[in-house]
Amino acid sequence: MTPNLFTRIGPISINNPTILASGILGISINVFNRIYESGAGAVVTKSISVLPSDGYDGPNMFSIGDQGWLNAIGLSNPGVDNFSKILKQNKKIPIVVSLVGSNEHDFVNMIQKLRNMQILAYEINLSCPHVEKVGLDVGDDPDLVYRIIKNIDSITEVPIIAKVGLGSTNYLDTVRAACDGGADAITAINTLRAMSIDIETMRPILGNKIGGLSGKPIKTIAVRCVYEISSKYDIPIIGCGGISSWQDAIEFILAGASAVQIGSIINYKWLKIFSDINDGIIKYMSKKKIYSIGEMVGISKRF
Amino acid sequence: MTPNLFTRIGPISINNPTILASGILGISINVFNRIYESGAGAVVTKSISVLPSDGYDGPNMFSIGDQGWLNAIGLSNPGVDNFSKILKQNKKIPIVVSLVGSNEHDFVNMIQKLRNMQILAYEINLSCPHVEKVGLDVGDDPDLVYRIIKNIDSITEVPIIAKVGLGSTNYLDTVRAACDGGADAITAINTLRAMSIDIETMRPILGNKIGGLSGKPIKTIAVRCVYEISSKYDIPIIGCGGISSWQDAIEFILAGASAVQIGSIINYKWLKIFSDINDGIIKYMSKKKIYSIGEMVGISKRF
Amino acid sequence: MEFLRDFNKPHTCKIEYIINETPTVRTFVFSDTIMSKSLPGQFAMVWIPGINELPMSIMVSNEKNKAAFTVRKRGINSTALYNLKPGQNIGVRGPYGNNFNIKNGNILLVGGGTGLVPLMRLLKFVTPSNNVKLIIGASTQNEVFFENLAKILLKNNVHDIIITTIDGSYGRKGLVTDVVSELLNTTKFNGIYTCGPELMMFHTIKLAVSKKVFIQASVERIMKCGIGICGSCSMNENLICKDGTVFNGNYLLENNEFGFSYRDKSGSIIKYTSKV
Amino acid sequence: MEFLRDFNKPHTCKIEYIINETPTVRTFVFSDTIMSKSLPGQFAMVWIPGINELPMSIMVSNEKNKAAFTVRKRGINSTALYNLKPGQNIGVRGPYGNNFNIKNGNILLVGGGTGLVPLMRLLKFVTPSNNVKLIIGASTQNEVFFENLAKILLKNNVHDIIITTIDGSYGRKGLVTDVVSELLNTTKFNGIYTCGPELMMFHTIKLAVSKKVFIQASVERIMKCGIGICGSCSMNENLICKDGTVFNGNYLLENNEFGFSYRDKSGSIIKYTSKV
Ligand SMILES: Cc1cc2nc3c(=O)[nH]c(=O)nc-3n(C[C@H](O)[C@H](O)[C@H](O)COP(=O)(O)OP(=O)(O)OC[C@H]3O[C@@H](n4cnc5c(N)ncnc54)[C@H](O)[C@@H]3O)c2cc1C
Ligand SMILES: Cc1cc2nc3c(=O)[nH]c(=O)nc-3n(C[C@H](O)[C@H](O)[C@H](O)COP(=O)(O)OP(=O)(O)OC[C@H]3O[C@@H](n4cnc5c(N)ncnc54)[C@H](O)[C@@H]3O)c2cc1C
Ligand SMILES: Cc1cc2nc3c(=O)[nH]c(=O)nc-3n(C[C@H](O)[C@H](O)[C@H](O)COP(=O)(O)O)c2cc1C
Ligand SMILES: Cc1cc2nc3c(=O)[nH]c(=O)nc-3n(C[C@H](O)[C@H](O)[C@H](O)COP(=O)(O)O)c2cc1C
Ligand code: FES
Ligand code: FES
Repeated sequence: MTPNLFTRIGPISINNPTILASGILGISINVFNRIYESGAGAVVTKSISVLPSDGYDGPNMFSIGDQGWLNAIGLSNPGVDNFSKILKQNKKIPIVVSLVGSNEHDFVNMIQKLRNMQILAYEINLSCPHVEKVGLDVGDDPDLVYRIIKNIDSITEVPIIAKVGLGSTNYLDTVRAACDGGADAITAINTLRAMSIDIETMRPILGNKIGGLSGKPIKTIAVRCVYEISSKYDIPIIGCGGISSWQDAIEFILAGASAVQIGSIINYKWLKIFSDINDGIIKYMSKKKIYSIGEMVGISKRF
Repeated sequence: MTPNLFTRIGPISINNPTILASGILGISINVFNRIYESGAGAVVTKSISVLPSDGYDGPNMFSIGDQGWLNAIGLSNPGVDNFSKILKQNKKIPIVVSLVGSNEHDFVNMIQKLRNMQILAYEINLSCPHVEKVGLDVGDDPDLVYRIIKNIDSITEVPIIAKVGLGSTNYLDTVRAACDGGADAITAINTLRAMSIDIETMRPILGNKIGGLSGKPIKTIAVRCVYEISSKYDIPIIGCGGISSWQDAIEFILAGASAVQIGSIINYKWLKIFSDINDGIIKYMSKKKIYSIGEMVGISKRF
Repeated sequence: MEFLRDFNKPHTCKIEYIINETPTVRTFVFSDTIMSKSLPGQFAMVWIPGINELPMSIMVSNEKNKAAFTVRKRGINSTALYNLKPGQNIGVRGPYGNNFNIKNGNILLVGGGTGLVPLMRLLKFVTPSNNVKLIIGASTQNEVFFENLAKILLKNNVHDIIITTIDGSYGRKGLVTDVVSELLNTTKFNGIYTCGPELMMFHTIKLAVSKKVFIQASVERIMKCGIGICGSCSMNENLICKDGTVFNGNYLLENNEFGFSYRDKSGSIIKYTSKV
Repeated sequence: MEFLRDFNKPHTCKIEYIINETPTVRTFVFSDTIMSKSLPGQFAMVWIPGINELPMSIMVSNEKNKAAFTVRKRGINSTALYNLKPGQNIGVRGPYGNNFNIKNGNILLVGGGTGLVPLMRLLKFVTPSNNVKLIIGASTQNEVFFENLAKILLKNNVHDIIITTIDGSYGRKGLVTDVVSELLNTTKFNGIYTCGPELMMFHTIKLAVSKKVFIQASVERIMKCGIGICGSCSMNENLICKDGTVFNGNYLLENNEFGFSYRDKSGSIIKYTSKV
């Protein structure tokens, strides 16, 4: 028997557990294809909203050192109508469409416009930490989360992933609301609210002043969330946050993730990161005599 | 005019804005003295509880790289009775006594035992993220926070600092409850709940599995919290989290902090960090023609 | 400790002096060892505090350890940059992107407007054995700039500087592509380098490729991160900030977005309206 | 890539083999280049997965790139370590702490129990010109260990190994300090190095200091972090993990905690009950 990278995230099956995270390089179908050919098991689109949005003024993203990043792109995206034209071209790529909105109507509206397209799953962004009335502002309201997921579930057969982050309520309540509403999986976590001030000009650097922290600095927090969710609820999890190597990917899987999303590290390691992680996982599995990703998921909880 | 490091945190005055953070080296009066002589403006003790506590089994602390640390000491401390004997020896050091407890009675009880000692302020730990029924479990309950601070305020003239962190409610509500209860200042933030799993043994590394993330990785989150608190409330703030240089200290001051606490970086830079930061601040002030710390506090909010 | 600087974090620099190039174009000079060493075609992300951050080609300075940006005022952001005074701060991160591959022998540079900036840096890297022809395109006489600078930079080279203006008020009347077309018939070029309005580049490339001449163009797209993360600069499968900005002409001609469409700030695809 | 390892994060190693030293003491050998190069007096934090983490002096191994820990079973933690089998994992971080300053000429080593561990590593660092006397203290015959190892490590040195047991079942009857006292009268030592029970060290130091002989001791305190952060190892103004574990004897005698009190896991001060 040889180890196999195939993984199942509830109803979603992919050939390997590395997924491009939302908002990373994610608006062009040709870029998605390139990333898929580089080895990603699936790709998630930039979060799409009902109307197009230009996002915030810059600086939109910069490094804080040690492979940590701040960003406040402001959910710029072409809007669902333009995006559906892009998506129509998809033939073969396992694309997860990330959606962002303020209430159940926004999501229902968008999903109706995306009918009959080649979509692996929807990822509902309940966690962008720096745009008002969407993202975390929604995630922080478990009742609203329940209504949104329930409504989406009632109009589509496409699997639903709820993406959670750390906001101003207990994110585990958001997870529960999503589960109750019918979510098929959870992605954890999004960026964490953060800021930097330039001491020379004495100003906040990001155009939006406050943004989201991603990359290495958030890894141990993200691992903790995956572990907590998988200890408390019986729902498949996609780990995300600061993954930069195959070792990190394994750590998330041992914590309880069935797959992982890769974001900011792409700046350093570029698209090779997907095959690097997959190769590393295979070697680890061989050494440990583990033959499927499923066997590894959540092993650390035994101890 | 020459720049001056003196700073006022509400009713608390100290000669320079660098303070030893709670839980760092903080149980021996002779160690406090050494840190004070190394240049700290004040020191905060390890959080003291009603009864002595051995804390958790190890590993209690380790590095996650890039000057980030996980710890789960478990609030080990000699208890208020033993600690009051240690504290009695204090003659000249500006000591802030950190207290941890589950309800108003615990705090009142401890403060009664610490009467007539040389204490600069009490810091109420509402934010340790990995011990049950104290710390964040208290901080996450704004009504309880209000009662605790109110009760303490009614029995002592010593200034009260509430130390907040990011838990499972909106920490800004905790700040408001502390302000309403009569707190004189806020320390923000404590460590963030996090974990690491060793992929070789497949086990969580910390004895307590989950612990607190400190050091560089949390800096941008802490700056954000200081900025948010100072934008929303009119209460002096002590910034804490990932400060490792004078530039970092300035960043917190520009965000709204009147002083800063120094924790994990002591492992790398040892006790020289206090005078290093103070020297750097003085040079910066000279260059910018700023003569008092007070002038700098919160400048970034103008933009 | 400049070498320890984080290339990906805005580094604050003071504007030292300003050169008025035309009524709408100014050059801002600042000291920065790292930027001063950037290669032709590379760009920086320039933070205009309180306003926005814009990608800018890194302009040469004739002083050591200095670099510059040459800015045309267009929208509010570039206008805010244009209006900065000496002593004010900008933040720079980078340099980013790849660079032109300068061939030996006869080379032709074709630039329009601020697209001339990377070509001026390229002139700093030519060797005395390069025979250089430079075409500067502008709409009208007082929008022509860098002519003198180019002369100085080319003082050790056999060279020819050709100006074209659309209204004929200075140099030749017409488009740069008219000149390119003629030159391609008379001279055998070892390399052509172009930067400027996309349709100008597109046309120039078509001319060069039809003659099988090596040509590179520096492509512009909306850039929000500059570091291959946000995707705002995507053009088909390419991320201009990471794969570019410099591409070979024949590769660009195979691309069904270059010359035809670009993405606005929301990422929506916008077709170029002018005819090519 | 071992050199890139984070010294402050537990690094997993497999126990390769185990040596039974006495009925309650075992040595666990593992491969680790970094630990194998540690200096005498340095310690590691040893993670016993699922149990706890303990400070342990780093024991020598006679094989290259290997190191060891020599453990006496005491409480549940050390007993769990004692009971590990070959092939099982431990995590190690470090090495931490300063080291003995080995003088030339006549040196005396005074060790009790697992306090002998840093002294065995010290023997690896003596030069052939060192004339070495080693006193091994134990309660009874079958608690004596490292005698043969010491002989091997000292094969190139003029040396003398003296065993004392409290019950007189092996070697001399009595305490190590009796021997120290005698030797100080007959021999002029250039340096004395001691590690073992605190009161044994305290007494030895008093003897040496009264004769103005250079002496160093390696001090033990509860250690939770090992890296100068948690404060659990404080002894007056010192943090043993960071300022020590090795201190000069005269410095220790000025300290009103050394030899008199220590802190338990809660940080409460506990007085030593035995008389010195
Ligand atoms: C790699 C790169 C290098 C660049 N180098 C330079 C440089 O050296 N100097 C410089 O001045 N600019 C340069 N730019 C363009 C610059 O980044 C801005 O796009 C430009 O300054 C307009 O910004 P704005 O926000 O003020 O205008 P916007 O508000 O974006 O637009 C205002 C008006 O200007 C038009 N406009 C915007 N961008 C362009 C453009 N590139 N060409 C023609 N019209 C445009 C818009 O269509 C609109 O009508 C570069 C861009 C890239 C991607
Ligand atoms: C720098 C340093 C180096 C050390 N090196 C070694 C070593 O090489 N080998 C080794 O076996 N231990 C060594 N120790 C001691 C070790 O870390 C543990 O303290 C010891 O193994 C007991 O741990 P426990 O948790 O099992 O016992 P505990 O549960 O802490 O205690 C159980 C019983 O043992 C007694 N006890 C605990 N520690 C000691 C001690 N140090 N001396 C005498 N009695 C004690 C307690 O008083 C108690 O009665 C070292 C300690 C330090 C600080
Ligand atoms: C520039 C940028 C844009 C992002 N945009 C989105 C988005 O539109 N929707 C979303 O759910 N997450 C978005 N994220 C969050 C990422 O998907 C991911 O959750 C986060 O960056 C943590 O992963 P990382 O540390 O691997 O980057 C964005 C992150 C970055 C850095
Ligand atoms: C080992 C350790 C122990 C700590 N113990 C306490 C404590 O007892 N009480 C408390 O309020 N904070 C405690 N903290 C949190 C610190 O005071 C500080 O808020 C945190 O470490 C962030 O600062 P830093 O990044 O500079 O370390 C502890 C932190 C560490 C690393
Ligand atoms: S500008 Fe963000 S990917 Fe190119
Ligand atoms: S063991 Fe933590 S300070 Fe020494």
